[in-house]
Amino acid sequence: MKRKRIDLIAALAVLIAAWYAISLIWRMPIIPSPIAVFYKFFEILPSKLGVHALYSLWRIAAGIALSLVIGVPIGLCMGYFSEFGRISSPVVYFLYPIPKIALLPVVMLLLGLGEASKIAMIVLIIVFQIIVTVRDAVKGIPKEMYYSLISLGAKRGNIFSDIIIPASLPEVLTSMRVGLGTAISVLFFTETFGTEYGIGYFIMDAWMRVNYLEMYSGIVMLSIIGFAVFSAIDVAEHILCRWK
Amino acid sequence: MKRKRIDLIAALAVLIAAWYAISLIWRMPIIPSPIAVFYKFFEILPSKLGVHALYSLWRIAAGIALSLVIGVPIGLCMGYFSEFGRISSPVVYFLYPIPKIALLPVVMLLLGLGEASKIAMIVLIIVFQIIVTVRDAVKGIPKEMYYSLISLGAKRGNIFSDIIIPASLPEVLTSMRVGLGTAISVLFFTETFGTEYGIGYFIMDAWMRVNYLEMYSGIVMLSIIGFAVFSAIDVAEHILCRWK
Amino acid sequence: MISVEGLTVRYGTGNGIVEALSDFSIKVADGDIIAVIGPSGCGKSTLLHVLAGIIGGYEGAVLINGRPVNPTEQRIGLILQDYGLLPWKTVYENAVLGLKIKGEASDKTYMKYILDRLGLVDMLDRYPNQLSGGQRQRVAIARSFILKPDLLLMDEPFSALDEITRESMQDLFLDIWRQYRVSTLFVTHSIEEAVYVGRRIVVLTPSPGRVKGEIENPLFGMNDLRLSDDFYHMSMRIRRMLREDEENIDEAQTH
Amino acid sequence: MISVEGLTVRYGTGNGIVEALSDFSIKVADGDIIAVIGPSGCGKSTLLHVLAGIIGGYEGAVLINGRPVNPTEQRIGLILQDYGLLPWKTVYENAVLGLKIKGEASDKTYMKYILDRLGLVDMLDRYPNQLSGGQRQRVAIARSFILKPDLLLMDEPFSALDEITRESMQDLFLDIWRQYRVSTLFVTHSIEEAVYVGRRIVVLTPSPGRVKGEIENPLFGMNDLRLSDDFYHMSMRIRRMLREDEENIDEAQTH
Amino acid sequence: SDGNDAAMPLEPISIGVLPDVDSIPLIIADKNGYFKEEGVKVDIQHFKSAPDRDSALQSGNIDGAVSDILAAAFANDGGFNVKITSLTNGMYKLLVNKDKGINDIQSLKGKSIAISTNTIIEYATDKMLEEGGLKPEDIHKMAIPQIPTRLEMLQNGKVDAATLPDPLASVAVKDGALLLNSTDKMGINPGVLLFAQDAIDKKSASIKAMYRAYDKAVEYLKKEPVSSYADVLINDVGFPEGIEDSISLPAYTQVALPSQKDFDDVIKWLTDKKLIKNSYGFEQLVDRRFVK
Ligand SMILES: Nc1ncnc2c1ncn2[C@@H]1O[C@H](COP(=O)(O)OP(=O)(O)OP(=O)(O)O)[C@@H](O)[C@H]1O
Ligand SMILES: Nc1ncnc2c1ncn2[C@@H]1O[C@H](COP(=O)(O)OP(=O)(O)OP(=O)(O)O)[C@@H](O)[C@H]1O
Ligand SMILES: [Mg+2]
Ligand SMILES: [Mg+2]
Repeated sequence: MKRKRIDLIAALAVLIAAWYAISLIWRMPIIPSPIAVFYKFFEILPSKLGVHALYSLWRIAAGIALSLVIGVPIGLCMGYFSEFGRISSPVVYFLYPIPKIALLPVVMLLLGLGEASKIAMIVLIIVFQIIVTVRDAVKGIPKEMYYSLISLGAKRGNIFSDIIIPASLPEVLTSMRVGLGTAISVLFFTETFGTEYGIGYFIMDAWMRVNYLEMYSGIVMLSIIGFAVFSAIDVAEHILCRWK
Repeated sequence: MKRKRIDLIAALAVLIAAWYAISLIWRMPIIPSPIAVFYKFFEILPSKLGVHALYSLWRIAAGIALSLVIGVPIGLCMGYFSEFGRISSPVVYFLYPIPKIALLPVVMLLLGLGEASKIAMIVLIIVFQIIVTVRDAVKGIPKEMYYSLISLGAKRGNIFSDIIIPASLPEVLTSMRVGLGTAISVLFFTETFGTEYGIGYFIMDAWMRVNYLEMYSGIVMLSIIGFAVFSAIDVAEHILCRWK
Repeated sequence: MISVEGLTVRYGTGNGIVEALSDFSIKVADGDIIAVIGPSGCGKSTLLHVLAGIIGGYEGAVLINGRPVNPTEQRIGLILQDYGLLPWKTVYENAVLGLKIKGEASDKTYMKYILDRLGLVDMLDRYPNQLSGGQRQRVAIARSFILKPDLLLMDEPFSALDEITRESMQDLFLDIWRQYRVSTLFVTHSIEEAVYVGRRIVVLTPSPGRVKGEIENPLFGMNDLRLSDDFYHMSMRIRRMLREDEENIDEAQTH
Repeated sequence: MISVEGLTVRYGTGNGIVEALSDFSIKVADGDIIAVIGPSGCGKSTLLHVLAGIIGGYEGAVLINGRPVNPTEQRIGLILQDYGLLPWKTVYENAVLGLKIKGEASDKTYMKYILDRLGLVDMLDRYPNQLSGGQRQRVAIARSFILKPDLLLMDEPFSALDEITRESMQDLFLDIWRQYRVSTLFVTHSIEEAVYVGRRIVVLTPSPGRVKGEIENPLFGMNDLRLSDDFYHMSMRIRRMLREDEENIDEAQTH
Repeated sequence: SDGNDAAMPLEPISIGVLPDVDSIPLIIADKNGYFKEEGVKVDIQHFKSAPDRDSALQSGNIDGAVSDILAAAFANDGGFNVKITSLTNGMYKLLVNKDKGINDIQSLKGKSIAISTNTIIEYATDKMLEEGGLKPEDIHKMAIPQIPTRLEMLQNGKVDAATLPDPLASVAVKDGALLLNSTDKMGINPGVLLFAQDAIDKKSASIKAMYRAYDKAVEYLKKEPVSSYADVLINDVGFPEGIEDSISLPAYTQVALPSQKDFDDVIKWLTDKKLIKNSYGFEQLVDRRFVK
């Protein structure tokens, strides 16, 4: 715990020092100094940034949760049932590269301008990342792992709950980490419509207004949110994969 | 091989049928019928789409290749050297959530409006996905795997080449698959400036012109590109992971 | 009653096909114990995998009580050569896995008795990667015994145990067998063990495995085997069977 | 000369610490073979792991030729209990791994000789998951022999082999030892094997392992051991050593 | 023009444009070779969105841009020294979905309107609402920054109204949307050409030459029918095909400064909404040297 805190402080120090150095070298409003940004950050945190952050956090959480609920079972089945995997892999290979941004109008027509379509956009993008990662994880389970359960005449339910899920849990968590980063990027084209709340909106708006201090404050906020969720996933891994 | 072709045809049939059904139900220009789109697709394929596709393919390939060159070694080291991993993980956790779109001005400042900044944007986004996936893969190698090499007094080079790299190769390929999908999304905000070529540009341009047939032709093209690269990765896996 | 008739099993490798069992036939009467002994790589594990329903693609007829192999119907206790423990389950969870899968409550007294006799009671909360080799093997034994199977398939079940522990395990096995009369195929590398626990002993040829010979074993369950002359003769007979082929093969290779 | 003085090794588990070896001391003269025998879980593998440089955090002094354990300087041939093969390397690649790591060209004749005596020549292109248990173990043996090590650490190296193969492996080992006089720690579960291959035999107590007794073995390398009276007495002596503790512990547990 | 120009080749300049009507004179000047005639190389950089264009300007990749007074004020407020050098002719149209039964601004009360917030679109919307007697609070504003998406939402009735620039405004009208008002009808015109101060200082001769070509293009646009340059609109500006029949282009004017009133209105709007910290006077942001 204590060592973790030291690592964290070291990491922060390195990051901020690097940023500061760059800002000194370039001396342009595009790259403001971290000091000015942190000043701004704390100035607007209670009045604005906090609310925006909560909105984004809720959308990210809902998006990831829904993607897991949809993607993990599909990925598990694609990895385990080789027939199903063989037929559905090409479907995923065709659908995943479809640029979801281009589908934004369709999603908005179907789900309106509210929360539903924002979360749907997050899901549309990261669900494929989860499917692919989980599928590959299940495919990587050595076949010997199944022998005990086969010889016990285990039903599919048990094969999933006792082998496939625990064996692929680390990769599910990896896919959550990757998905988190992606979900945050997605905020930039989902929080710009139909809302005036969310860090995505906040940053885009600040950018439009050429207010780089506010824009960077928003970026710092996202960075903190991301770090917090990543750390939470690490803790979850620690608890869930005790056997490692 | 033959079975693969049947799966592919089945997948295509399902996808096109679903699309057709939706287009019939909605009957809106924003969801054109697949027949009209394919007609358009083949009409513009030789004259326009082909060239755009080649540009995008090159950017995707360069972006992924560069990301692998940067991300895989970092991920491997973060997974293997626990000290380094502990210190650099928070750095990744802070940097990964930073919305790379918002860094566009900085990237433009450093690299201009040409190819360099387009590829840099792709790298900036997917390199973190690769780092995280590869790091987690290396962390997941059971410690017993190292025993033989330790007892042989293997140097780090051998531990990497004989254990860490082959053991994490499947996950590197997974991260390439995930990165591919992401790289394609990134095209939409990198191919919209400083170029008049690329599928990202083509789709955006068609969209701005409200030319949904062309827009969907571009989406189909991306889908095909994606499928082709995914299949190439599958073939690579087959060759590289023969032992599985 | 287990009947294996003309079983042939092949594995595909990158460059060619390996025949692991070739026209192999064997019968196990209800409540019998067959010790299977044969050179390394002759197909013993393959045979057990077929009987446990793990390998599906084979030639020949494999019937358990006149019906094809089906682990959901039959109650098969399998001790795998590499133990087959699930790394994310504790010793306890691994030991009771059979009952969990069958959806049955555990007979607590019996379970405790088994875990105790196997010396596992102190480590029920540990994970397999925190055990020694022999301890892992004992967990696998515990799992198959706690299941109270109808058919016990043991693949070198005591190979990782020291001689003293091994002997007490053999006795435990025979105790259980006497009580429940479970039909058993017992793969072993030790001739002594085969003679001690096998009511019949089947000797296999080197790869691809066929039945080389079958011996009714009058010495089954006899204590202090080593001291008896009968054991010496029996053991010599088995060794001769095992060796013959080796020499044949050696010759075949040289000529 | 290997000297282990007051070695104590502990493992941390989720709930508590396991002491695997406790104040353990042993000396191996250059070119000697020590057979290590002890109950399952007593710390034999742990000892080998310490000597091979795998386990670093221990108490006590462990010196090889007066210097601390360092596998880059020392040439250690280790046969792991679970074989330690790399799944992505073929049999051949696994067998010559030691030489590859040491950056040396292989002595082709010697390598061929070893692979031939181990019966692996027909499967050099296969991957470990396409082998039987005994075949895997033989690959591990091949690797350590081909390395021509200064120090050989064998953890139940023949446990997965049938008796005939095992005997020819024992002879192969002794042949090699006679030629190269490699200092060896030979962990085994078989008393007969310990007596056959061990110039000295060290018996360990149950967990946590300590030295229970050390026996100079006049029967080392003697053929047809079983027929000799001396073997019977020796074997009884070892069994008694092994059992004593068990009984003590049993008593300790009951009282 | 001064004699220096002939002696020394002019430095090239680059200008960022969006696919809108404001940019047409520049693109026509390029297509018809007017820049070449004036001896200046003008690199027209096409962007698909305002943030891209602004980023390119702020990172020094382009010298100037077809933009608006708001962007000029924002940039200066954010520490970027850019100057307005002339107005451009554009228009923003307030449209309603044909099925909503809305025929005038007043009946928009309580309805939803799609805009992009804190932009010239919102400014134009507020102005048009104000003229119709509504306050900004009377109407439900929905942010939809992407113009084609805004169009789609309008046409499918997901919003009641929308403010759109051309050419998509014309597409909407063609597909049945009703035009309630537009900035050109109201005589407001906040579109401008702006340049980085750096470019103004170093490349003023080039900018002057560019403006001469611009005037030629305006002449051309005034006398030619749309059909004679429709292909340029479609191929080079990025207008939808078949638009030539329905589009109404603004009345392009020779190089001129934006009106003081437009300027002050915009600044007031921005300061009222607290979108900028400083208030700017006309002279602070406008460079008069390129307009005769
Ligand atoms: N990673 C670990 N964590 C916790 N305890 C462990 C771990 N590895 C081994 N142990 C314990 O340490 C003791 C010694 O283990 P070790 O593997 O050295 O035994 P061994 O003598 O080789 O036994 P066997 O003959 O069964 O292989 C055992 O009681 C075992 O349970
Ligand atoms: N997956 C596989 N692919 C190819 N060949 C295999 C595979 N599994 C086993 N074999 C081969 O089949 C033969 C029989 O293997 P099996 O594991 O049944 O032998 P075994 O009698 O159990 O040997 P051991 O006593 O060494 O465990 C061996 O020659 C082995 O090399
Ligand atoms: Mg076997
Ligand atoms: Mg051990």
